[in-house]
Amino acid sequence: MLLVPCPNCGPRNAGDLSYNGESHARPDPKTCTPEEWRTYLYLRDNPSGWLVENWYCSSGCRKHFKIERHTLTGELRSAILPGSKPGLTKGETK
Amino acid sequence: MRKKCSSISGQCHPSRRAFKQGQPEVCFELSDLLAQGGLRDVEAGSRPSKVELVSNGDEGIEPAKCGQVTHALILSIRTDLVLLPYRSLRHTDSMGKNKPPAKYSAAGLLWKGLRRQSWPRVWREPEFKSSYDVVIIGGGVHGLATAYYLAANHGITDVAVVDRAYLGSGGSGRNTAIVRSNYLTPEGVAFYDRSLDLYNSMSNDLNLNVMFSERGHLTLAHTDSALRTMHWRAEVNKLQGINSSVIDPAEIKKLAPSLDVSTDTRYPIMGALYHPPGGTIRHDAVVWGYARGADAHGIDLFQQTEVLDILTEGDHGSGKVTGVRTSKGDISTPIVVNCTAGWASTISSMVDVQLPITTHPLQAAVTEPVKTFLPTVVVSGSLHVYVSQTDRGELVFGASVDPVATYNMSGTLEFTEELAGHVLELMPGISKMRLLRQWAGLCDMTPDYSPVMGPTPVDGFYVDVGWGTYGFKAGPVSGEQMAACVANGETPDLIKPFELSRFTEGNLVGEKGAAAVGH
Amino acid sequence: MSNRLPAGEGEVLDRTQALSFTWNGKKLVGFEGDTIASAIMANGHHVFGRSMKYHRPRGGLTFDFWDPNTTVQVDNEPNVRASHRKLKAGMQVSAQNVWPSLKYDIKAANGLVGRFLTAGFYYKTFMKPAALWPKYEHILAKFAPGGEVDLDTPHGRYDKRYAHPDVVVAGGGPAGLSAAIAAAEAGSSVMLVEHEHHVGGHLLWGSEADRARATDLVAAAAAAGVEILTNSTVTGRYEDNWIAISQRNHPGVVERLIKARAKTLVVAAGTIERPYVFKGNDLPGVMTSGAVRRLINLYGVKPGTQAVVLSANESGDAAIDDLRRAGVSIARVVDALTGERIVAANGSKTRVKEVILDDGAKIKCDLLVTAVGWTTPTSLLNMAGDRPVYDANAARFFPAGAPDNVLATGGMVGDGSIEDLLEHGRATGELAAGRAVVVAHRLQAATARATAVVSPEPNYPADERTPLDRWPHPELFRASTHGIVDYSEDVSSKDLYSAAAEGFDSVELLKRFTTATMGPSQGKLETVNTVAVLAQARGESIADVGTTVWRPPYAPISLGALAGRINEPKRVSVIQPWHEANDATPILAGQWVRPDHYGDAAAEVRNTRENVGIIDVTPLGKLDLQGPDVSKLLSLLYTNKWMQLPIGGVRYGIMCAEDGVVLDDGVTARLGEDHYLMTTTSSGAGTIWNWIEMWLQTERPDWQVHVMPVTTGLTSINIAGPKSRELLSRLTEIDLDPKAFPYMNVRQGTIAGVDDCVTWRIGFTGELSYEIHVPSGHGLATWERLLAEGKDLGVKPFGLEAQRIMRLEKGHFIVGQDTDGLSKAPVTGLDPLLKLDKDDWAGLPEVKWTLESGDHPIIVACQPDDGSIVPEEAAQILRAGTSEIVGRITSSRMSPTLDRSICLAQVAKEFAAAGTSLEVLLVDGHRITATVMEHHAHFDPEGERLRG
Amino acid sequence: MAESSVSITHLDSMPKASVRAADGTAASSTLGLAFGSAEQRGDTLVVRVRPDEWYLLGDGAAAMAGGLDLSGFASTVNVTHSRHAVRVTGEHAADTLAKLCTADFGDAMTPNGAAWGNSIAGVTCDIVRDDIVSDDRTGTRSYLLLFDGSFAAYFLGALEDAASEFSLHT
Repeated sequence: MLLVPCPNCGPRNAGDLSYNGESHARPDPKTCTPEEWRTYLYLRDNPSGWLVENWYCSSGCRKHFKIERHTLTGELRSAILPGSKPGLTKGETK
Repeated sequence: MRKKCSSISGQCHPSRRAFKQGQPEVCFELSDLLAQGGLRDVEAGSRPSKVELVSNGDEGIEPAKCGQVTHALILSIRTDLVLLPYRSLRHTDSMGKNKPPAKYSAAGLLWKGLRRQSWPRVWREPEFKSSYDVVIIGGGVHGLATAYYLAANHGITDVAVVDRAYLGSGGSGRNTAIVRSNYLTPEGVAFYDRSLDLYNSMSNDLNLNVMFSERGHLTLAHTDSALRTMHWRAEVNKLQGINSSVIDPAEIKKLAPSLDVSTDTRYPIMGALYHPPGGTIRHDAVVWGYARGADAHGIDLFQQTEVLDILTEGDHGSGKVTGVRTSKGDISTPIVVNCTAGWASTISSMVDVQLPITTHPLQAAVTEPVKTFLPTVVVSGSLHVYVSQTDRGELVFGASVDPVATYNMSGTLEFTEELAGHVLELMPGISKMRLLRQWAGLCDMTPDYSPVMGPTPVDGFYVDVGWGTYGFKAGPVSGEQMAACVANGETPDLIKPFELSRFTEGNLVGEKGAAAVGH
Repeated sequence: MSNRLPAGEGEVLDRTQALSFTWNGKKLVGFEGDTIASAIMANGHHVFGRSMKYHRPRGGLTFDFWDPNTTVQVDNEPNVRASHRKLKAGMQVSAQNVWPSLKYDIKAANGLVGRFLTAGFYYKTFMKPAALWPKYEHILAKFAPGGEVDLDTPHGRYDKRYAHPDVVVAGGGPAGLSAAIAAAEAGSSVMLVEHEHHVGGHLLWGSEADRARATDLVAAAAAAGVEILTNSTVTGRYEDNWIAISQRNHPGVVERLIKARAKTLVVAAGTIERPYVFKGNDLPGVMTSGAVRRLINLYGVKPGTQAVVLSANESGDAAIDDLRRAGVSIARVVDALTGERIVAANGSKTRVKEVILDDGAKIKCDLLVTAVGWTTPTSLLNMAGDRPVYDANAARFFPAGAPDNVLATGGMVGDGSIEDLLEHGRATGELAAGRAVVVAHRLQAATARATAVVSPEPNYPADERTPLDRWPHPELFRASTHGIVDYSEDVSSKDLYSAAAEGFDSVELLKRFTTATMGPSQGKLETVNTVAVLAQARGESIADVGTTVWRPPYAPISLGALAGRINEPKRVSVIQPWHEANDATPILAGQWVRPDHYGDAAAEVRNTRENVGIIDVTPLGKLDLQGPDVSKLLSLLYTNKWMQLPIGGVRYGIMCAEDGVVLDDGVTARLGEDHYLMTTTSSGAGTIWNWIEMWLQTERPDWQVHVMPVTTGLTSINIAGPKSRELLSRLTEIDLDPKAFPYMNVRQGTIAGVDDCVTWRIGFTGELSYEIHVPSGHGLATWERLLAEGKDLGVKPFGLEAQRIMRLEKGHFIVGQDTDGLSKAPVTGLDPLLKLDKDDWAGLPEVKWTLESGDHPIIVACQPDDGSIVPEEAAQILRAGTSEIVGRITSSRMSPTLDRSICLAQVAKEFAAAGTSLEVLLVDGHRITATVMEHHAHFDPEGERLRG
Repeated sequence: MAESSVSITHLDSMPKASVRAADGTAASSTLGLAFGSAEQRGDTLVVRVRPDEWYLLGDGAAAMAGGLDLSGFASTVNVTHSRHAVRVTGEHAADTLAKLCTADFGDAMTPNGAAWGNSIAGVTCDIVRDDIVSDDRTGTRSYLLLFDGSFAAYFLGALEDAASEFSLHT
């Protein structure tokens, strides 16, 4: 099982966290077009490579954070709490 | 291309077409045998004395005298002797430019065995050309079926199928080979039912036994809300003429005696959606059947050929396809069909088409073989498990997709743990069976549990992607419809609901309704 | 006839302990320490079963775990590996895959039919007529290999544990032992896992000096604190060195799964001796050199009387010595190193009889021993990403490309003397320990702990091990004849040739088409021979053909061990013991177990409508919200407005996901200036908590709101019915006067002597009702007080079913039942709650566009015109006279209050107007009509009762 | 502790308060501690269980919570009835938990005084290692587990089942 580096709790089994997938900026609901909103809702880059994604440390510190993960190799580059600078924690790499 | 085809797709039986096109048709009847009281009554050792078969070389077998009833020989795997009366053999010389494939039959098997001959290649190793009318990316069931039907139904044969590995190396060879049509929405039901029809006649259509086993399909309900969804599906199914109904635990026990239907379990079995036409099929055989069929029509199949880029002219995301760059060289083509799973987003991103897809592994596992005891396919949505037993005696398990998006197919321990726990909830008596092998395939999940099919904003770039966990079931009909879509230049009604544009238009397909209701 | 040798020095038998067992019903005796196979062999039996396809008799081939031919049924357990499983007294052992019996002669059939049953034959036949395939299939299924499952087998005790060792060593041969000792001496915590019953590997069946060395190594490992697990297998290596270990000898359990997060994995799996492919290679009496060495030295079994030995290496030479010592006469040594070869073996139905050499000589024998080389079982390394590379000089594959935290040692990586292997193992153990220190340091540094010491990271040790030699070995895969490549799948080299000729000429296609390597040993014996035969067939080198990747598990593991103890979390309220004592019928709702009813739901409804009823609604999700920005949060998540809710007020709201689909609903009360209590649906409690945290942390990090789930902390009891005010007034000082405490209000105070209770006046059932939330330590007492105090009022408990009936009578929809995964908020028909003039709320754009288009189904109440018919939930609503679906019944019940059937339905908008007649298709196929009602509420639409 | 290799005690009436406080608030600096650690203060065990949340456990919990300066962004909730507490103690306490929980119970990763959240037997728990130090200064392993009380019957059953291979005392 993948070890996910929670910036607070350290590397934890992925099964102890919740996965929230690819990050997308939310358009302004008052002004956006249907196409913009539905791009936000449905369309995904889904790269076979580096991906910035959201995790929630649901059984530990209960913080949402982002990690940068390579979707093919499983390699991790960084874990970031919202609002903090990138590169906070180096993940274990294979 | 936009060629119009005179035949209405799906109306013309492939074997009839084959006959018209001057290819040999071989069939043999076993009704005599049945009239004798079935296989069990055939006496061991009652071998006929006379065999009349003549080979025409590498092209398969040809009887000496067309139409003459010739008897018969033994085909046995052990002590049961099976008589195969061999009759009504007809042969017309092949005049077409495509060399027909070797005809597979029991008699052929006997002939080859007697002569100690080997079979010819199942498909050619074609020369790489620099130009094709259509290039299909992905040598799985979808890509190969699309190629086959382009040729068989529309006469379009200048087609290349390219695959980065070997044919059937992706989801086609990694799924758990379950077929069914008891979906929730009318559009889903109509679509998969056509697929089931094609599967039913496939062994004959493709002259390759795909071992379709119509063994019935049970979807268990463990909660009242799940039971409600089963009723919903059954009602929609029945209106579409699909054999599908909700049955109670006593009936379930009769169909699958290994299931624990007692009420004091953590996940009591409260009922099930029973779908008798559902079953299993030999997935590799489907791949090989379409590959062989496509090859016979002159379509070129390239394995170990990776697509590096798709060449276009005009603006990004809205231009026009001009060709494909592969690891074996460039191909110029006006039409590219993306029939991949696990690489759908990557391929589409080459022409800047963004898809509503995230890619997740779906894991499967198989046990050591034991004598058969599970006659039906059993699915439990709440417990995320489906199981069937192959004719070889192995239990084949699948689960729901892993929650974390990844292209890594290495598989997890947790999958096997959860699987075993849940299977033993359902069938407590099999704790001593052992897991032999686990593997994973990639599933392209869409927000509405339905595929993305048809044209895209890029002229000439078609997609047949987003197949989630149900791609194998849909292989034949997808190929048939995508072929029609490409050949006729307009999206057939059967796949109209699955166009990419539905996402920006907000017209999602209702399969999500069932998936999101209850647990 | 006994094959048992006199007691030998290295044997693992305790000859003082005789064990009786049966073999195919015949009573036999073995010794403590025997495997089942060695005991059967010692009793003079050579045939263990028949092959899968051709039903050829099969004898033991390797007499270790991977033996493809000695799989048996033991009592109710199928597929027991008789060459590995220790004999126990009383075992009933029988051969598998024999029909009608082990001795039945099917020579005619296999001779006659074999050539027709080429690989993949079934793809080419049985197509016509289609109707007959099921019959063929039925017959084919009778040939399924494997034993029989007894479906009444009780679920034995299996277990699991987690572990966090510094180093896991897979394989307890000399190199593995040496690595484990070195790592432990360097300070690592080490688990050494050995597949067989004893550590020591091939030293155990070696010379006296070898055995003495094994004893010393075991003592050193114990002294260094190595945790030694025998009869255990590392079955998998997953992401980030997540190691699965199947332990089969833990006391008290059948099998145990250990899940270890190893900082370094050392793979010392040794090598597996390869069988040789030639005509007759599957005759009983043909076996590997390792097989005879184990039989003679470990189990005191004489494998034959007259032997031919084909030897290409020291293992074959050692086998010759062993055979001589055991009194087996050596008819001929075929020295492969000098170019001598065998061509074929002939035999009777149960035994090899003669061997034909390439010079034409025919040598009589009853034992043919082959020592033709080694397969490197790189399975665990493959799982770590290793792709082995073939070395033609050494005639085997070697690992290549494993990650830094996976190290291989021993025979897997080269050859050498025992000293060489021990030295390589030692260096590997030290390297593993050194790397583990760094990994441990990183783990500690990344985990915030006050007490964690974070010093500078130690240097990551480089791999400076001296590689082992690779000794030259002749490439011996197949003789000039064809023979069996995959014993368990009955696939011959001829099958592989013809499959390749047909175009199945890549390893993967070949495997799939022929099923070679797909059987119970998963290619441990077969894969390399398969690749070699394919290379021959293609006229290429093995290196060009490549290899196949071994998938987990390394060895089969029982479903029981994978499942372990079955722990499925279950939640109950503190009142549950009372419910159980009072014959409540339970219903499972997610993780919660709740009372569905107490015998008669309709009576519970009537009593509640006439008198007063109480229901335990503890599972209702409850979130304590505090902070200055709670009202903003509520406005963002609910579709309606919240900025003006007064203290003491309660409001109902609907939440949507961003796609506008209804996510949850519930009421929220304002308890204080910055303090609210939110309720969610029972099943939505966890989702909504996460939903709120997601919004607060990622989208609105500047908002100040604290969320605390208090679902379990507050026992929730709804008191409903015309006499509910009277009942509650007997337990509280709170002013319940309708003017002081009107509908949709909340009060805090003491109830039944318990402080800090929250009471709100709401009405899901449509009755005057109070929902009290009591600190749950007092929940049961309060429930009992209510029943006792209200006896004269006729108070009775009611369950979920009665509540569902009453809410349906009132026309309240249930999220997930009356709505589904595509139901956007306008489907509820509650347009006044959808405030499009707010700046933002979750799902706003989609809801707005849906309302604008007007194109959506809608929930309506309807009543069948024949009130005695209750259409099933899920019954479809059709356009009259057609089969076009225009809606469906989402909820339906017989109303005890109205004494007629009532429903909620989702219908297309054109059918939503009051008075519309709907055509409903019942499950039995009949069509009935129903009429759309003006209000959602079938009962008291004006709400006089709940507002009273 | 020879007579008792592992014991499981359900502390169902232990008072518990949760304090949420943002960095820089008075409550935060009063309670202090590093995230992931615990400290006994008088009759109250103070646990910084999340970066912005403390548990106050024991008879003094209410008084301590009541005495906090909640100015700024800080709040308290009485969780006596929400969160149940179980103490697992003894030589095999860690072995018992290691059958049900992915955490590393070794001294390096979770020393005495460590506190963290983890799932145990499928139930989300907050775990505090507070070893019992007896007179002879021999620490006995002890873990305080806090979890949602609705799981109590199931959870205790799972714990006792796991402990049964050792010498269990309840």
